[in-house]
Amino acid sequence: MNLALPILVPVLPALGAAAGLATGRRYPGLARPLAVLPVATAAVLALVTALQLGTGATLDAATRLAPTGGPEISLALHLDGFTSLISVLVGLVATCVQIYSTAYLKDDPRYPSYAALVSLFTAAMFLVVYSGDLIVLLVGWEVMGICSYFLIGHHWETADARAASLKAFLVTKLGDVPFLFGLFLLGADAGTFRIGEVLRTAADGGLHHPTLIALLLLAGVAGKSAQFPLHTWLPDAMAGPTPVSALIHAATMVAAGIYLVARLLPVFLQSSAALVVLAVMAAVTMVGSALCALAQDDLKRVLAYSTVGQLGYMAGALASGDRQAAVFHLVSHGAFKALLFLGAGVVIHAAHTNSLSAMARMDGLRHRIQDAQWTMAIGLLALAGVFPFSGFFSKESVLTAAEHAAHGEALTGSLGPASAVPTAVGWTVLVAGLLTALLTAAYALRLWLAVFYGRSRNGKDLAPQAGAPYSPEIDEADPAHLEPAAMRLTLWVLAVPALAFGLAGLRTDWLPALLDGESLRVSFATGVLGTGTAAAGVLIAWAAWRTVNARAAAGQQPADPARLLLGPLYRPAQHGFGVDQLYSAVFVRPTEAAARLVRFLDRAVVETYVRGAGAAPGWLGRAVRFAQTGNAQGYLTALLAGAVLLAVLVAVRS
Amino acid sequence: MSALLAAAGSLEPAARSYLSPTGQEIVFLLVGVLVLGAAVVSVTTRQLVHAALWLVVALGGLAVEFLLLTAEFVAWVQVLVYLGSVVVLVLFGLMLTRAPIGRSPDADSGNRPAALAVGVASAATLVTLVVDAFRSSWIDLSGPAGTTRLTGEFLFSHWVLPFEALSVLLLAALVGAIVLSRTKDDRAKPRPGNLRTALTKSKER
Amino acid sequence: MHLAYPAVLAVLLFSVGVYGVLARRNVVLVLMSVELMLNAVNLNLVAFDVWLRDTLHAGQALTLFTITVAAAEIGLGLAIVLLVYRTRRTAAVDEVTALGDRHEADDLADAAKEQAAA
Amino acid sequence: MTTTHDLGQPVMTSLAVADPGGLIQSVDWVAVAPPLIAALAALAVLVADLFLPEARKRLLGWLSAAGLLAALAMLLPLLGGTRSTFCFTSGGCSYTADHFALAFQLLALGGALLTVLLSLHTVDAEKLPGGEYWFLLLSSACGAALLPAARDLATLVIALEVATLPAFALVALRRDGRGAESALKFFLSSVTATAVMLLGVSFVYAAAGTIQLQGIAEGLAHAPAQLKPLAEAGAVLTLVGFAFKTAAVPFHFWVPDTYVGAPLPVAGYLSVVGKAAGLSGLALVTTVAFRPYGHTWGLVLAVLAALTMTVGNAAALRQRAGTPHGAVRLLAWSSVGQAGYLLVPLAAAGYAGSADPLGATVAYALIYGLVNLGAFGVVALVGGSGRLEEFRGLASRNRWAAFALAFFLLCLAGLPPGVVGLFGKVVVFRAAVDAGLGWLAVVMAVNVVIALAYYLKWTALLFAPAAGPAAAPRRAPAPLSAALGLAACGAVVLSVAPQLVLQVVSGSLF
Repeated sequence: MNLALPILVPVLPALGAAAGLATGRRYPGLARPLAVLPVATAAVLALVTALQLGTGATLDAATRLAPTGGPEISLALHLDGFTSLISVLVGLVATCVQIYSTAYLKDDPRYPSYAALVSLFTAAMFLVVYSGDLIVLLVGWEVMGICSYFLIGHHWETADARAASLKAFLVTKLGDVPFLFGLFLLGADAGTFRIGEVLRTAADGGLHHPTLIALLLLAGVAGKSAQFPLHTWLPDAMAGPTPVSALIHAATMVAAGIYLVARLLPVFLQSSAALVVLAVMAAVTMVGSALCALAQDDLKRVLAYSTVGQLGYMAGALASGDRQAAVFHLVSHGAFKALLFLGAGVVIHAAHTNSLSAMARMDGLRHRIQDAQWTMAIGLLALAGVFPFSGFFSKESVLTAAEHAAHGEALTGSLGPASAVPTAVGWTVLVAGLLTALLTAAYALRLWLAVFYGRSRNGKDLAPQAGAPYSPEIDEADPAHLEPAAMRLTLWVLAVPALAFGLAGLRTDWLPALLDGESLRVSFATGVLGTGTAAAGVLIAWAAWRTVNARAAAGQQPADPARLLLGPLYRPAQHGFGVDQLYSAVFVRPTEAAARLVRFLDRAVVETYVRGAGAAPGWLGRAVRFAQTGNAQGYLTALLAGAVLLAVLVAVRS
Repeated sequence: MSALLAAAGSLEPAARSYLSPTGQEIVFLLVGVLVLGAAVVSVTTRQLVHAALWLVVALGGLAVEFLLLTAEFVAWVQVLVYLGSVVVLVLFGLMLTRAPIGRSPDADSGNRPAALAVGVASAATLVTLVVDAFRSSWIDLSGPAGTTRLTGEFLFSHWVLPFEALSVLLLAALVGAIVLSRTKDDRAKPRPGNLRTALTKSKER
Repeated sequence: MHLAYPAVLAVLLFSVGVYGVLARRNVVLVLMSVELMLNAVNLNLVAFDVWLRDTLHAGQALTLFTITVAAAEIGLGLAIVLLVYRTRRTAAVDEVTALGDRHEADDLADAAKEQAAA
Repeated sequence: MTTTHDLGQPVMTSLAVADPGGLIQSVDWVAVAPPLIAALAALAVLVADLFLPEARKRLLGWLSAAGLLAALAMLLPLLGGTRSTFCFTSGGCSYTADHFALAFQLLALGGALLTVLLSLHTVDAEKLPGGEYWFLLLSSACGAALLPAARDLATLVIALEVATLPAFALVALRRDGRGAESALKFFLSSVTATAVMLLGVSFVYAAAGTIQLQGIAEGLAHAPAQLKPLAEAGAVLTLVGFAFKTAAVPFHFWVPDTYVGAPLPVAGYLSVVGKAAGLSGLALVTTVAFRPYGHTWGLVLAVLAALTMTVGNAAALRQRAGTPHGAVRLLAWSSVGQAGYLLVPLAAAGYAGSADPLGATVAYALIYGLVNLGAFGVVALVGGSGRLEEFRGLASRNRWAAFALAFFLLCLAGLPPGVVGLFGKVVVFRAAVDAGLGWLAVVMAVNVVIALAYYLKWTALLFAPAAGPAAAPRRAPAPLSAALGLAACGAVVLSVAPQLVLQVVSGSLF
C-alpha cells in the first residue's frame, strides 16, 4: 500500500499546528480552518489507511534515523488491526473536539494557540499509535505530556488551572522517569528499539530482566493512564476547557498507556509478578475511583473519576492477558466518554456551573438542551454497561477475560501460554469489576437525574452555591437560544459509535479478525452477573434519589443521594480518599508546606517539582546558593581545598 | 624513548647520605631557608609594602637556587622579569590602590583559619608525596644544563609552537591591560607604552 | 644534590602561596601569593629538568613560559584590580561581593510579601 | 661541582639530538592554518583599528567575522586525514590536526563566529572599545582553536592561557563595577587553578620524563612504583586547570558571578568556547597522556560529573523570577549542569580504557554549543535588566525570539521537539551505561528530570500573558537576528537530521 497515507496522518495535524501557531496572531480568521481541516483530513486518511490495510494484515516499514552506536533508532511504522482501530477513534474524537471547540471557545482570545495545541496533541497521539519504534513512540509520548500541560493550563489566569496543569505534568513525569529507564533497559536487553523485534525477543524469552522492565514501564503507564497511585492528576485536570478533557482524558492521552501495554503485552506476560501488580493496581483504581465518582459534586470530576475507573477495566483486561478486550473497551469507552464530556460541556455552558447540587436545583435544563439530554443518556447507558449499548459488550468482554483468567485458561491467544497469567489475577479483576459495575450504574443514574431532573425549590437557587466548583468557561450562553450547532451536532456524531459500536462485538468475525483473532463473545455467566449488578446499582440509586427528594419535599435540607448511599465513606470519597493529602504528607513537606503550596502558585513549577521529587534538590539548591557568597576568597578556598582533597584521595588510593 | 628518559633521572640510592651534604647542598639549603622565611613573612606581614619587598627577597633567592641548579638562563630571566618588572608593577598596584604605608590591622581577611587549614593540609600532602617519591633521588649537576646558548637552541628546535603562542598571549595581555586602564570616556587611543600615564590619570580622577 | 631538597622547598613555597591566596585581604597581595605558587612550580620544573637530564629541556622551557605567563597575568591582573578600585573604591577581595547569590535579603523580602498576601 | 656520574646513562648534549639540518622545526602551514588565521585576523583588526575613522569602526566586527569564516574554511582541507607538524626530531609532535582536533576547532571557531555576530550589536549599544574587543575575542578564539590540536603539555598550557587571558579583559570591557568584579573573580580563580595545574604538570613531568602527551603515557606506564603516587596526584592536579575552565564543581564558583557581570555575548562565549577549550584539554590529557591511570581519573571525573550536574541543576532550580540578571544566572547554572553531562563520557572513557566514549562528549558539546549560544543571543536581544520576569509574554511582543528561545531551551532540556538535545543525552547516557557506570547514568537521569523543571518554567513564561502593558516590539538588530536565525536553523536541522552530528560518535577521533 501507499506509505504516504499513514505517514501523512501524524504529519498533517503537526503541520496544521505549526501553521496555526505561525499565523494565529496575524490572521485570526485562518485559525478555524487550520484547526479543523488538517485534523479532519488526518482522520479520513486514518480511516482510508485502516480500510486499505484490511483485517488480519500487518505492515512494517522503517528508515534508519540515527546511529547511536548501540541499538539504533529508526523511524518505523507499524500498522495492524489495533492501530487501525485506535487511529480511527483518535481521528474521530479529535475532529469532533476541534469542531466543537470552534463554537465552545468562540470568543476566547487564545483560541488560535489552543487549536494548534490540540492539533499537535492529536499528531503526537497518532505518532504514538503508528510508531514501530520505542524511541519515536517516546517522542510522541512526551509531546503529549507537554501539550496536555499547556492545554490543561489554558485558563492560566486561575490558580486552579495553573495548579492542575502543573500537577498533571509533574505526576505524569514522576511516572515517566522510570518509564524512560524501562524503555532503555528493554532496548538494551532486546538489542533494538523496534517494537516488532522487541516482541520477538520477548516471545523467545530473550529478555534478561522482564519483571524489572515491566514494573518500570508500568510506572509510566500508571502516570499517563491515571492508574492508582498516580491517578490524582486526572480529576484535577478538569480545570482545562471541557473539549480538552474530552480529547485528552477520554480518548487519547490516557489511552496511550493502555495502548502501550497492549502493544508490549508479550513482555508483560513474561512476568507474572508484573501482571499481579497490574491487576491489583487496576482493582484498587476501579473500586476507589467509582466510589469517588459517586461522591463528587463537580460534573466533570464525576466523569474524570469514571474515566479512571474505566481505564482500570482496561488495565484489568490486560492483566488477564487479553489485549483484545482491553482495546475493545478502550475504543468503545473513547467514543462514549468523549460524548459524555462534550455533553457535559453543553450542560455547563447552559447551566453556568459545574456543580451537580446546583443543577439539581435548576428547573428545565432538560428542555433547553434536549440534544445533550438524549445523547448523554446514551453515553451514560453505555458507561453503565446496559445492553445493547457499546459499553455493555466491551465491559462484558473484559469480565469474560477475567473469568477465563480466574479459571486458569486466560485468553492470551498467540501471545503466550495461558498459564502465564496467575488465577489470582483473574479473581481480583473479576470481583473488582463486578463491584465497579454496580457503583458505575449508580453514579451514572445519579448524574443524569441531578443534571436533567433537578427541581427548583423556591426559584432563587439558580445562582451557583458559594464555593461551588470552579467554572472556567467564558460564558455568554443566552437562555433564549440553543447552543450552537457545532456543539450539538457533534454530540450526535459521537452518539452513533457509543450506541452501535458494541454490536461489532456481536458480529463475531469482524472485530476479532481485526485484532488477535480470538472470540469476543460474551460468556453467559458474566453477562448475567454484569447486567444484574448494573441493574442493582440503578435501582439503589433510584431509591436513594426518591428518598432524598421526598425528604426535600418534606422541608428538610435537601441532600445528595450519594451521601445517603455512601454513609461514612462519603467524605473520604469526596476527597479522593485522601491520596492527595497522603502525597502532601509523604512527598511534600508536612502540612504547612501544603498550605504554602497553594499560596505561592506563581512559583509553583519549581516548588512543587522540588517537593514532589523530595526536598533534597531544594535544600541542595539553597546550600549552593548560600555558598555563592560573592566573596572570591571563599571560591578560591573551595577550589584549593577541592584540589588538595582530590590529591589526597588519589594518593591514598594508589 | 621516554622510558629511557624516565630512567635518566636516577632513583638509585643517593650517592651521598643526607648527613654529609655537599657544599652546594649547604648553600642551597641556606638560601632555601631564606626564601621560605621571606615568603612566610611576605604572606603574613601587616605592612603591605613590606610584603612586596619580602617578595623580592624570596624571588631573588629563588634566582640563586636556579643558579645552583645550573639553570643560568632561567635565573637571569627570573631576575629580569620578576625583580625588574613584576615587583615594580606590584608596588605600583599597591600605591595606586592607596594601600596604607604603615601597619594595617586588616591585612588579613576573615578567611584565615580556612587558609591555614588548607595551607597546612596541602603542605602535609605534598611534602609526603614528594619525600616519598624522591627520598633517594640524586641530581647530577655536572655539565651545563641551562646556558643561554643551550637555552636558545632547545627553545627554537623544540618549543617553537608554544613560544609563538606566547607572543599572542603577551600581546593580548598588553592590549587588555591598556584597554582596561583607560577610562570609559577616554576615547583617544593611548600610544603604545603609556599604560602608566593612563594609570596615573585614572588615579587623579 | 638530593632532589628532595628543591622538591620539598618547592612544595612548601607552594603551600605558603596557597595560604597567602586564601588569607590576604588586599587583592594585590593575593596576586603576590599567586606569584609565589607559580615560582614554586618553576623551581620544581627546573629541578626535575636537571635531574632528568632531559634532552628536550622541557622543564626549563616550561619554566620560561611560566615566567612569561605570570608576567602577563600580573599585568592584566593589576589592570583589573585598578578597575575594581576605580569603580568600587576598594581593593579588598572580601568587599567585592555584589554579584553574589546569597539573597538573604531577597528571601526575607519574599517572606514578608508572602506574609502580607496571606 | 662534585657529582657522581651514573655510568649506565648516556650523556647527550642537545646538539646530539637537534636536527642537524636546521635549528627550527619545520612547519606545515596548512595544518596550523585555523588557529593561525584567527591570530592573523586579530592582528589585522588591531592594526585596522588604528587607521579606521570612528564612524567606520563597525567594519572591524565584520572583518573579525570574515577572519573566523576563513579559519573555519581552512578546516575543510584537513578533513582528509591526520596531519602533524612542529615535530620533534626524537619523535612526537606538538601539533596534530586529527578528527578530534577538527571537531573542537569547529566548535571553538564556530562558537566565536556566532559570538561575533551576537556582539556586533552589543559593542555598539554598550559603547565597548571596538578594536580591542574584536582583537581580544579573536586572540582567545585562536587559543581555543590551538588547544585541541596541542600534543604536549607546554603547548596545552599556553593555549589554555591564550584562550583564557583575553577573556578576563573581555569580561571587564564594559569597565563598570560589575564587569570589574566579575573579571576579578574569574581572574583570581583562573590564576589559582593555573598554578595548581602547573604543579601537577611538574609532578607528571618528573614521573614521566617528558611533557609530550604520547610520551607521558609511555613514561607513566613504565614509571617506577616509587613515583606512582606522585604521578597520580600530579595527573589529578593537572585536571584541575581544565576542570576549572569546564566549570566543574568545586571549581565552578566563578561561573555565575562572571557570567552575570560580563557583556552577554562574552558570557555566551565563555559558556561555549571556554568550556570547549577546557573540555578538549581534559579529554586530551586524560585519554592520551594519563591513559595508564584510567581508573584513577575515571573515578575522579565521574565524581566531579555527578557533583557538577547535581549542584548546577539544583542551583538553577532555585533561581527566582524577580532577581536581576536572573536569566543569565539561570543560564550560568544550567551551563554548570550541562558541564556535568559533558564530563560523563570522559569518565566513561576512563572506565572503558579507550577513547571511544569521547565521541559522545564531542557530539554533545557541538549540540550544546549551538543551542546555548542561541539562548544567550535571545537573552541579549531581550535586554533590560535580565530578570526572568521580563520574559513573561515574550511571545506576544516578539514571536520569533520567543519561539527560538523556547526551542533552544527545549533542546537544552532534551525534550521534543528539541530532538537533538534528546539524542545528545541518549548518546551520553549510553556511554555511561556501556562503560559500566550505572550509578552515574542514574544520577544523570535524575538530573535531566530536575532540569526539565526550570527549562520548562522559563519556556512557559515566554507564552504567559505580559504582566504590564506590552512594550512596543523593538526591531531586532540585523546581525543579532542573523546569528539567532543561524543558531535556530542549525538546531532545527540537527533535530531533523541528528546523524549529522551524532556520526562523530561512531567514527574514530584520534
